[in-house]
Amino acid sequence: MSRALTFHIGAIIVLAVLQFILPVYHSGNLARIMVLAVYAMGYNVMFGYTGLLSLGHAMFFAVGMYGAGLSIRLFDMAAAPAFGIGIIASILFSLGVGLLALRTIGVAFMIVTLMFSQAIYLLILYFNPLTRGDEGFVIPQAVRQVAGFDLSDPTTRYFAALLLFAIALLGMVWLVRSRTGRVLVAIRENEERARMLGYDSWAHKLFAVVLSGTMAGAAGAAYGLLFGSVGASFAEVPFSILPLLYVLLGGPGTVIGPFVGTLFMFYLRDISSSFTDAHLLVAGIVLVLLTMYARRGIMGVVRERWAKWLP
Amino acid sequence: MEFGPHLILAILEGLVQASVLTLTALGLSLVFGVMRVVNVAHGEFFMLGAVFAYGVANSIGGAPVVGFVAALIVAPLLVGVLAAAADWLILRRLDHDPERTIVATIGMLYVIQQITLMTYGPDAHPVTPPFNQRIAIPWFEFTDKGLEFYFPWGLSTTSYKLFVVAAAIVAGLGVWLLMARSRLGLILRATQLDRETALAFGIPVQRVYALTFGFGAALAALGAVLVVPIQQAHYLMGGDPLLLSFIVVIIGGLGSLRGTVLAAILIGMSNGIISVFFSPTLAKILATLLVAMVLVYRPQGLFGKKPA
Amino acid sequence: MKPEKRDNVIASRRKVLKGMAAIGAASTMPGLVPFAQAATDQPIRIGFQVHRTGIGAAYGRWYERTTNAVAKYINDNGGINGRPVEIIAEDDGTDPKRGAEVVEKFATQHKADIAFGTLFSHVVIGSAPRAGELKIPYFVVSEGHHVASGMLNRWTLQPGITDVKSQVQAMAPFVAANLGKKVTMIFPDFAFGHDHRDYFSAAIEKQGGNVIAKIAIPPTETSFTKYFAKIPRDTEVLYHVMVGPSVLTFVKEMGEFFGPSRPEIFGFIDSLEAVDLKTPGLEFLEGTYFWEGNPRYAQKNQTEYDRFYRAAVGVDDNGASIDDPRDVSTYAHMWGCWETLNVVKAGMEAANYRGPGDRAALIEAVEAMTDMAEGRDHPQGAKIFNGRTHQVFGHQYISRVNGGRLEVVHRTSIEDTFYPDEVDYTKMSF
Amino acid sequence: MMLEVRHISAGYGKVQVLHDLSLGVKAGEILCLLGRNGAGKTTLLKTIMGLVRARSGEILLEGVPLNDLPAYKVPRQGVGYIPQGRRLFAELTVAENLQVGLMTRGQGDEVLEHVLTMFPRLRERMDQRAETLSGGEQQMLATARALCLRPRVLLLDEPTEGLQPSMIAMIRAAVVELRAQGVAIILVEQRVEAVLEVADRVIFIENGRNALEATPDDLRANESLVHRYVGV
Amino acid sequence: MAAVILLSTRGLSRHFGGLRAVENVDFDLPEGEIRALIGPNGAGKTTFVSMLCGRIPASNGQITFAGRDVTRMPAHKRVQMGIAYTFQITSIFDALSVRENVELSVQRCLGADRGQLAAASDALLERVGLLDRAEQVAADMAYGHQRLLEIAMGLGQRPRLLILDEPTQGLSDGEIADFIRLIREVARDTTVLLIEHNIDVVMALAQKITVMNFGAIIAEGTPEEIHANEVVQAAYLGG
Repeated sequence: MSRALTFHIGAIIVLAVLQFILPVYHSGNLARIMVLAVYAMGYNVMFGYTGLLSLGHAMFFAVGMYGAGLSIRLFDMAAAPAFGIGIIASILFSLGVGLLALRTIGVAFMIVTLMFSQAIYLLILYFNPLTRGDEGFVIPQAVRQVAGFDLSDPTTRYFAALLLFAIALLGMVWLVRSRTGRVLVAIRENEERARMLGYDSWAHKLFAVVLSGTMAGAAGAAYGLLFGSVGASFAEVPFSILPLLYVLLGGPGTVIGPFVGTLFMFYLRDISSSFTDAHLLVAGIVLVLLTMYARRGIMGVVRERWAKWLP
Repeated sequence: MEFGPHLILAILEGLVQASVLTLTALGLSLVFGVMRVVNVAHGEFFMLGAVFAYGVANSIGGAPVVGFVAALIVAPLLVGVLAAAADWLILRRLDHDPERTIVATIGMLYVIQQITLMTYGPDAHPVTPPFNQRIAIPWFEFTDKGLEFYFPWGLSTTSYKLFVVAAAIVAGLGVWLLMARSRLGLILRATQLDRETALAFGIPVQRVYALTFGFGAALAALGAVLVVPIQQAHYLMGGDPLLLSFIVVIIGGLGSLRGTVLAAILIGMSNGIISVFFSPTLAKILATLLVAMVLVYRPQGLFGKKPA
Repeated sequence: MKPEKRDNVIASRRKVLKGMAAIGAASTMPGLVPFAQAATDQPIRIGFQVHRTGIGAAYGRWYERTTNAVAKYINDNGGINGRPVEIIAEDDGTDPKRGAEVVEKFATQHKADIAFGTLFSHVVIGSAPRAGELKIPYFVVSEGHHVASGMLNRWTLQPGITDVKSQVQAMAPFVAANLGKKVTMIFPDFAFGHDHRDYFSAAIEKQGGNVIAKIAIPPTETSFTKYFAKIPRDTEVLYHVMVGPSVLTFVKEMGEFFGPSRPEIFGFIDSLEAVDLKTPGLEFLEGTYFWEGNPRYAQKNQTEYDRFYRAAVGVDDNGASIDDPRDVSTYAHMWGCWETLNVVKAGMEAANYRGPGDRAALIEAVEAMTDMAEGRDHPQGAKIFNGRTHQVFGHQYISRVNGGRLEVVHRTSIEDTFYPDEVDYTKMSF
Repeated sequence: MMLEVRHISAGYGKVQVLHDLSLGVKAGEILCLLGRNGAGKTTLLKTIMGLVRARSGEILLEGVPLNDLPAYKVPRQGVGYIPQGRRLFAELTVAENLQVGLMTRGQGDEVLEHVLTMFPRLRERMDQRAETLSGGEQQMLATARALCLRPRVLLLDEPTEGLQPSMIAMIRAAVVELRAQGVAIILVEQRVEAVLEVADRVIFIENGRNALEATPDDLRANESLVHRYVGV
Repeated sequence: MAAVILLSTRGLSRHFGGLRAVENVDFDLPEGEIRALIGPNGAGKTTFVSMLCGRIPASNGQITFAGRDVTRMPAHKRVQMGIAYTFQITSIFDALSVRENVELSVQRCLGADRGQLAAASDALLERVGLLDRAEQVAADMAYGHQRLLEIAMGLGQRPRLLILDEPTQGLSDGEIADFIRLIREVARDTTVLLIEHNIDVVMALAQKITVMNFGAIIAEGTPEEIHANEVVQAAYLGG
């Protein structure tokens, strides 16, 4: 087993053990952080590995969340198939977005994703008889059961979040070492060159968008099922900025970085909120400083200085 | 309301919106054109303009017109200086790299918004308009006696709204004169066309950038000062102008001032007119999707010319 | 007379601030507050979910002021079961995501006894599931119909403020009888507005009237004249309700639109909450009507309780802050915080509440409540609580603008606000 | 020496293009730089202009260091630059392009007049956009624009590239006239023959280093030199 | 063997706005040959080979490779068919190590088996003399070494046709000698199309030379024929 694999499996084991050690408040937070980290990891597939900067990732999260939530609300589905519908919806939707948005590059790509995301947000508001618009809706506790496990139970929830997180994390370790993962990095570094090495850069970028969108959608569906509420605020522009912030802070193009970034930002806000309301000020300053002085993020620096083997 | 007066009213309202939007979008367009960067904090500079206008008008007191005129001068100036400083301290150090600039300006957006909340507070505050007479507009109908004029219910505007339109036209002309006729305009255009050659001819490009960034922000602030007597200054008011300016700049063709003005009028007017016929939320959805599709299929904008 | 009163209030306000700061340490400062007979001297910890930032911030500021005032009031009167009340405020950013996190934080980190105070309905809906799972009583002050609709859970209650459905339906008889039967409605295009649309349409039809146009305005809209143009010519009554930072623009443009010839206008004070009626451009409102949850202006027949409550929160006879007469309060809503905490106090005392272990008993005690008498604890008026739906019902006020002040012209009966139960939370398990 | 380059090293990012390169040019002298593509000639001119930062070494204009100045101040000292590919402000008119040159050192209309007498064709095209000019006219404009700042030193980067012979002759005449006026000129060229006609001295550059200095007569006498360093 | 035509173009043209960068070019390249393409700056050489490998689409005309019409085929498919291209301006993956660069070029043929990849890349690096720099970040290397890496990446694709755009630019004399040796070796099983300014290199390698000027082919022949050709001399010296 390689060092990289050992490290990431170790991280998952540590997280599993933490559930039994941490006070309930922090293990609750950690469950949330793991789900959000899957969202950020998905973002990292596009931004960190493939070099595609999206400003509208909340749309994927929301499609997953509403895909699952509406199946329950409108069609009385059970949690597991609803989760499946959320994922299928994310795959189809990200495929559509990819096919259109990838016709553009750079700043235009950023704005196209932003606009699509805004359209999704407005659609949720527009179809308020179905979605209950801005208020959103509750997924009743009774429905949130999978194979006899009650997802609203803190321990079950923690391990459900951990399961999703572990799949995503190990999947990423596998991906970045695979042929495809290396081509994604090649596209980020020099798309023209990658194309002239015979790689279909369009297909690879489309794959990155679909994978990224699906991971975000899975995170969204899981979030709804684990925490019981579905709302339009998950489709708003600021929620698209979060994964960017998480990934930039944690280290773009590193597997564990998005988790580290999510953890840091979450606690930065949580701790700062006890003495100031200005957590957005903190987030803003962090964003500016990161772009100015630390483009590699925390794990990027760790990799550069101490652990070159980190994927 | 009958169709005719309704349309006239929608057009009048659209004009006011288009006027403010033109100024705001011109600022964004100028910054994009000259510097090739997208300023996501543009809406916050708009908001700052409104908040400063409230601050100035409020601290001066006296007749509303005095406070308003002072705000008209001071607020854009202050905002411009702030923005130029932000460019100098932050964006310059990023080499104005387009993608990093976007991320940094997102950060600036949060910082500005939060500081405003902490100092100015969460409430919306109005600025008293210097004058505000209601002007009823007559309409006609054909009766047995021939053409007759009457004043339909609700068909009106106010003197201040007309002033906003006039002021925006004057300011727009001013920007055009500045760009087309002045030395400074020449410097801006030369920098826009070829940054390196401009540098080789003694143009201090970094300072020009700071100036442009400041000027762009000041234009947004000017739009905001004009609009606060109609709307109020509120710390979250920057979102819509940003999104609309984005739409306008993209439809008009990135960096093209003429396209920007055309698109601002189109979007401002249609915003008023479409909502006569459709659900306004639906209209917004369509507008957003239109922008995305324009970028996908016609990246040079509707009015932009095709790159060679 | 007045100046002295003012001085008093300022003095007491100072005491509030000092008191608030000191409450944590109150038990170690004997003599300051008489918490003599308490079984434990630990304070009752009230997690206060407050909109300090985001679109709800203007409301949140006044909710916080009222909450601090009621905490002082309770503490000055011996606390709850002899224990002082401590308010632990956390900003939720008017954001459902953060709202849920804040409730978790109250339950597991701050070890708060209850969570309390939320206004915006999407935050309530985002937070309530977590409150239910964490089994922490969640007292909301949001006037949304989501509690009584059965969407939430047994741990979520709204015992301090009447919900929108009640408010709206109670208005219809007055509107139909006094203003007209052909109504055009203007409302924000989101859930709150849709509640107005649906419940008022139904109620006015019962009165023989009808809604001839429903004009929805998208959230974040900043210019409104184009929507007014859709008001049909034969409208007898314009019914308006608007929220958000643009409310003043909304009302001003309404005035500019109608000019000298307006229909009857009936609005929810939400459209003018925290806005000074004397703002230039609002003169046209003279003679129009407003629903008020609690009359902003001290009325001629002001009750002793309202006088007391006003002074405690620091609001003058015009509904503005005593410190700054231009700072108009959200008077029609914020009293909900005052009354809710008093209900909590009554519930805790009835349940002989000692700590988190008695949370279910607290819920049951509140569910058992029915009549709440007008008094210092309930300055807005008497209430009837429905334990099955977790929703309280109370009097509603209709005021007319007269000389730039709102004068109450009608006070509905509590029965006017009743509607059939849609849920029975007491049948749900804890 | 009017302009002196001493032990300059420079490059882009992590790639170093110039290695310890030195040269000088006197007033009233034409110095030609020859070398293969990618040898570093254009980079050298850009480094003199401050557009590429020198990592070590000095650039002196009449003994005063230039390389500490921000790039925009270099032309203000009287260094004119005609970049490769002309780099006109395509959407500006001829007049505006010239105006940019005049602004650099605050020159007035008499300088413009003088420049226009050298290139009378431009006078007829003053309100035309630069991108609509023919190739030769564009090169005239690029030259005229640089002359508008009344340079003491003029840097020309492949001015005859893609031009027809009559135009080349005209550019050459202008360069010779400037030499007569005492301007120090550095000319980068590919066409050896063009070089031999006007150069006072020739320096070959190879891989960013000085390779050889020679006079035109040396080169005429020894064609293999040209062959070796230019590769034709 | 020389009779099999690997690549040919008919009427191939490319216009940029009004500029005719390449105009009506008919070109045949037999399998196994080393062909040099020379001509002054701006003659259209790079545009021409860019159309061959699909980096830019042709405005007009036809390209046939290994018997198939590839005119409309996307670049990556042509590369998969065996056309490898090395860029005129060094184009490598700056932030990756030298080995990763080469691995990317060989993994398309080999798949992602780590051991095989490493072996194949090391062999290639050995061949171009960069093995001792395998762990270095590509952008940190000297320009000459980057050019060699570029060539290694071209070879890593095991092409049938290797297009080299000014490969010796920036190389020292010693490196050029190594390069010539390398290409001779490669040419045993690969057809080579070489854009080159260094006449020594051209003379040393090319079996035939094609000369372009103003977007058209003005001469084609053996090195000796071209050396003697007055038209070519005129084009170069600009008479």
